Amino acid sequence: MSPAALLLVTALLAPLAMAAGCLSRAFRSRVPGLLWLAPLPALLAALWLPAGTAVSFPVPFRMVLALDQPGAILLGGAAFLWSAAGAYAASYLRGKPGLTGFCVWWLLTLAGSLGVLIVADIAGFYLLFTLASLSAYGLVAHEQTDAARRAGLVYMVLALLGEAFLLFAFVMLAAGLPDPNPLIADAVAALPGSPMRDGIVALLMLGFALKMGLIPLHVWLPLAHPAAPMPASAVLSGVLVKAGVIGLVRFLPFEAPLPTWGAILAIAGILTAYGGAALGVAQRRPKTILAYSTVSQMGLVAALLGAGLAAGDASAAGLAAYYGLHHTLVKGGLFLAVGVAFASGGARRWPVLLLTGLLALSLAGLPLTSGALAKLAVKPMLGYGVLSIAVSLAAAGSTILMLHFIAVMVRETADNPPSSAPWGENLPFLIVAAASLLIPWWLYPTLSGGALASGWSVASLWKLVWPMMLGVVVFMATGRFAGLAGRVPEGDILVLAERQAPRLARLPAAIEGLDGRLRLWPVAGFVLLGLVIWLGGGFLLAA
Amino acid sequence: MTPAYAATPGGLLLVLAVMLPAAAALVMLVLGPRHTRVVALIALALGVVVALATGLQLVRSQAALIYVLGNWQPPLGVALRADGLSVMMLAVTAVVMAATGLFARELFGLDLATADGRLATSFWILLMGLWSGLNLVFVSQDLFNLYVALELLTFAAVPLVCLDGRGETMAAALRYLMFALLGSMLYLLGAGLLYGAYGTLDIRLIASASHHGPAMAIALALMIPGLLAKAALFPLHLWLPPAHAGAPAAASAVLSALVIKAPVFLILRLVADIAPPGSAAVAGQVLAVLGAASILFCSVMALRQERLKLMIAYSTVAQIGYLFIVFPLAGVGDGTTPWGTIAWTGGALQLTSHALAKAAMFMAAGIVAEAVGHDRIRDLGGFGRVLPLTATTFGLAGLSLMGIPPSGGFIAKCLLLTAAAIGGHLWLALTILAGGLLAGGYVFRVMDRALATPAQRLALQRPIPLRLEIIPLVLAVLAVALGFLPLAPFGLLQIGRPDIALAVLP
Amino acid sequence: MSALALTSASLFGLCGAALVGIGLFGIVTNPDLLRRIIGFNILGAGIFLVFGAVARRGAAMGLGGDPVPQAMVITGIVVAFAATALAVALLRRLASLTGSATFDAATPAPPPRSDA
Amino acid sequence: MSLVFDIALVAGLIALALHVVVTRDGRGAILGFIAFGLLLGIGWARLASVDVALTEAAIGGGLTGMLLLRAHAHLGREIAPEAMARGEPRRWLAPAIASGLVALALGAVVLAFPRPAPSLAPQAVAALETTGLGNPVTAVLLAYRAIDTLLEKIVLILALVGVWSLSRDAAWGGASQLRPAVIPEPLVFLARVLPPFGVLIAVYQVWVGADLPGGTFQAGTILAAMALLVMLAGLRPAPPTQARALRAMLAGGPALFVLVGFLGVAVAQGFLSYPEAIAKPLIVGIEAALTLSIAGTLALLVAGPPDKAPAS
Repeated sequence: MSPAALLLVTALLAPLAMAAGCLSRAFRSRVPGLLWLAPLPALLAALWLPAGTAVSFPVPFRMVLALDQPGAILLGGAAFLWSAAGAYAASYLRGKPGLTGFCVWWLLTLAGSLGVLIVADIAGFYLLFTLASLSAYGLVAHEQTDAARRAGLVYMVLALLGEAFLLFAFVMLAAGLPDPNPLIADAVAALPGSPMRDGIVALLMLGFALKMGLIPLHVWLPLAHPAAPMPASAVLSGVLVKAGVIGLVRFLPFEAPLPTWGAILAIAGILTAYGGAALGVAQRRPKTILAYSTVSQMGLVAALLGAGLAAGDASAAGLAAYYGLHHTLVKGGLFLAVGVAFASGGARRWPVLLLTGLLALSLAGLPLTSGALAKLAVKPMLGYGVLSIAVSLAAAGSTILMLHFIAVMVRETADNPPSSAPWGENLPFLIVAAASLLIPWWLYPTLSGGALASGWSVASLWKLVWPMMLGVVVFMATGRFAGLAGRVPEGDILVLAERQAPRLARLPAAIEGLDGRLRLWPVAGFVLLGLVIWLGGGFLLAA
Repeated sequence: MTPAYAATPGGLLLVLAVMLPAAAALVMLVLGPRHTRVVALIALALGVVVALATGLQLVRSQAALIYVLGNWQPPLGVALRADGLSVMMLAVTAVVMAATGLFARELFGLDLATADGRLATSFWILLMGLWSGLNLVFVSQDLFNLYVALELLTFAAVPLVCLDGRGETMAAALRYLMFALLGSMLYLLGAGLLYGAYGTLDIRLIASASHHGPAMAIALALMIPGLLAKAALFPLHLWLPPAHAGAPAAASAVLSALVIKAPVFLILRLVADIAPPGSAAVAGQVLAVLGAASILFCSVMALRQERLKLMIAYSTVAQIGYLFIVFPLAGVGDGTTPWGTIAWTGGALQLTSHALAKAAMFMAAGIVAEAVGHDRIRDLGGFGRVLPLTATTFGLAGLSLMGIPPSGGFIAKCLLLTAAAIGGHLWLALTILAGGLLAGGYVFRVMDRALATPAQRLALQRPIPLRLEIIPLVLAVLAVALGFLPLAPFGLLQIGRPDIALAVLP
Repeated sequence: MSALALTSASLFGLCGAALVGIGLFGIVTNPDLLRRIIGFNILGAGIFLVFGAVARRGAAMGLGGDPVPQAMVITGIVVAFAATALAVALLRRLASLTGSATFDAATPAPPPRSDA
Repeated sequence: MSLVFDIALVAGLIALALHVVVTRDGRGAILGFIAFGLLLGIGWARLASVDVALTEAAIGGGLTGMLLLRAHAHLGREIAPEAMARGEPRRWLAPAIASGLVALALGAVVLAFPRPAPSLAPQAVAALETTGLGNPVTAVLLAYRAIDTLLEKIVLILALVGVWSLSRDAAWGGASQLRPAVIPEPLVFLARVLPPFGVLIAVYQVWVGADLPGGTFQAGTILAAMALLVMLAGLRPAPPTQARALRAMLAGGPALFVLVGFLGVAVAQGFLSYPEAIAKPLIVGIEAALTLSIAGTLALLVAGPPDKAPAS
């Protein structure tokens, strides 16, 4: 096995090996301090390995790993955030109960979420996707509060639903091919000609949209992300939703345009971008606002991919990954920032809030930040029509949401006692923040195809600035949405659905009642005779 | 006339598979309680060797094993025959039996005062009876001989249900006995009609008959529901939940993992081997409808159970449903040979992985009940912290039931779904998916309790030795390891099948 | 002889069919468990009579009937007796333990007690 | 003439069965059932199946009747009258229609059986000489389909183990209490007089069973009835179930059967085949051992679970 292949395999196996190591008592006590090491092989792989590196596992493990450009971009960002958040977690959770369990779930989620970015065969993808989804439950429900338990339940139900969508889609994808476990690329190449094409695409979109949190499948996200401990929220919101992005990137046939499906995805994305922002400004907890911001941002990625699918433009994949990288680092940084800011007071508070504000506005596309680069890079893909304007307006929404977030942060931290977060938390936060501001510059030329200088033109800047100004004006004009905050419960439409729950709960109760009747002897005996007669009639008719 | 059966090398292994446990039961009866366990363990070891040898012989000869008892050719005599599917069933049975035996040895060993008592001694003898009956069901070719095999199963299984001697389990056992008897009677009646029409009860001889009258239709219409009653498929599952939930853990494991598979296996024989194509198609449709209803209905019921063992028992009824939706998926009755299809393989894998996972789960539940003193799911918060291995067992077995990769259950579900997608059976595909979701729900309910950190640590009523916890864990790991099998039809399952399929065709 | 034997065989076959119906009806509807057990025996008698009719129809070679189904009936009668004995023993134990002879009202068993 | 008799017999059987199923009187139903069993024995004789007729009369009427009567008395003692008299309305119409339909379908099939009827009688007779037997039913039971008989013996033993397992933990291994509180004089008289004849008849049955109707099951049933009579009359207590000799007797028949079966692998043509020269002695020997086992098993099945603690 070549060194490159070995590194790729290590990227997947290292966290799993660490999780297995937790069986040993001696290792268990040291594992929290080592969490930051687990994603490093993946980070190295993302940095050093050329796109196209591939490795097949020996029989009976059917799995093929391969690195390509979008995968490498997302892998690098994700591994970086995992590492920083791991270091943060070691400090944040020190001495709290259930730490070992948390570490095991952390490592398993890590392995799954990174593996999904580099796996190339369908069964392997489903395996790692499932690993990430199910293990993340341990992170969501870790706090064991009522809210965490409810979030965990909702998360689990919807995650399993998403799994079901995907499983059926994958099975139909693979059904027409000779190899029972084809490479994703081969299966997708055959997709446009498949008789079950529309069903497959619909199920794929449903499954991955659930993971990305597109409205109305987003209900779990604003519950689950804030419920987790701070570092876990960072990776859930920063990395795990990208499993949906990479899913769409890998499984949608960008080579062959599907205008209808592209349009559907784009519209769903735009609506999500607006909806996420609108619902977010009605929230008052910083983590929940960030979660809604994730919903909104994933809507933009979906719109981008939808545009690419409609046009049959394969470069959408790389651009979506680039936008995803930006979001990974910024959103991860913001969640860490919330933790650090809550622990900072006095003189330490303002530098932290300033950096937080910068990150927040980067998400809205503040010039010179990664957000600006990301938005500039994707502009050509969106064209210059309605979609482009719609996305720009979404940036206005982001601005409003982020201003709301900053305002809430300032208010919430106002009474902090003068203190400072430990360096174990400050340092990861600073590193992520710095990386989020710097790394996108480095990748911009390869992805956008244009030189960095093209981003400096007045026209480009104007494109970025007018939505932000619009957002600022609206924010000012409506008085900071003071009246709105708290109006919409976390999980919005889920709460409405839950009000209908008693009605829904009647079905299982009815089933239980029916079961009780069926299990009465005279009824069961009669049913048996009925079956005899039914089958006898059927056989006689068939003969 | 050339004889229908020619004995093959290794055919005597089939006799051994049936007679060894039966002989062991006799020896136990004579030697008395003090030696029962030793005899049982020796028989278990020998039985596993026989199953292994049978498998090797089958693979080596690539043909079905045949034995003609007393050298009396059917129709006058009785023949034993083991094709790929039978051998797979023999092997699964041996594995689960061996694990159950070891588990029971440890479980009964917890309490030295009762290790040689009524419960343990009866358990061992009945277990041997069960094993003999199961093996006979899988290899016999004669419908009346199969009736005797079914009765062996019933008479061994019913007392197992009420071994703990409480009134509720007596009621459960009585209900089980009566419904199972009703099933056997219908089966026997059908067999009588077949004899009247064909003058033989040999499966192959009946299958090779060219003309089928109304006797065949009515006989099948009696036998299949009769067997369904024994398999506890919805809506005939009245007896199963209390019976399997009330039995001692080791007994529940065998009952749920193996015993209800025997009638399913016979239904398969009837529908796929004997029934004329038209009837087979009708039966396939009806069975699939019932199977799908079973999956959905009983999964919801499992979700609503308060007690762990009842939940697992309802899950058994739900999982049995998957075996019945195989019929239309494999194209039984539409004139093609189903043996090579992925649905067929998926069904076999579902059967195997469910047997392993369910046995592991019942044993795990037994450990929990033994350790905590109850099995109310609500009050089990944090059992994962005091019984980490058992919680792991439960989780791994749960993966297989839910069909989450990597596990045998996942591959089975994948194959069935693929068959449904290719065959255009959308409603079956949706049922499979919904069943997986609901299974996720009830497994999750328990795992949530296992992982919980209650304020007060769960109190153990008695220490649980590691050896006890290891056995179900091994079974659960096996169920997961099945997930590494290739996603393709097994060659093994086709051994000895095509000739019968041809005989059925006009 | 043969025509008469056939008629007689059919007659007992029909009697068997009727007994099967009566037995099934008793089993399904009778709430008294002991009576239900009797129903099983009537069902069994009907089934065996069908076998007997089949055997009688197969009379040949100087035999009054086909010996194979006759042998099956003997085996079946013994098994049916064993079933009756087991059912009766269970019923008696159930009555001693719970003071009632019914199982439909019984709710699922409460959790087993390891100390019992 | 004989057809008229048959019709009357069938009508009687159906009427009795209906009475047994619908009557409200529990004890009356059992007595009706015993009468039904005896009548059925005559029916079997009319079907030219003397072997079955003997078995049916002995087991179907006799032993089952005894079992049911004892159970009825026991339930009467254990169950409060108000628990018995639950006057729930019984839904009977739909089950009646369903049962009727099943019976009709069965009747139609019985009438539509193919002619000429398929029969194994010629083959059974043709193969008789290799077994040295004269009674084809015995040949089926102990040679052609010996596996059924052997496993059915295992079924009986499992049933017995199951019945024993229903005892209280303390009584396990002990003996059943069969002796009623008051023993009627005639019963004692019968118990003194009948057993020698019973044993004689049983031995005769086994002996002739090889060639004439009769055989191990019938003989076993008669022996079981004699043993029960003796125990019921209080002349002898039931043996403790843990007694080694008793268990050896119960397991002896099938064990010998299995041994001879495997002997066939070595010296004849496989499992459960007999060397032609000594086939008949082997079969009669197995029958003798089986008769004892069956007698013991049936008697103990009627006796029920042990309820006296074992002596040791």
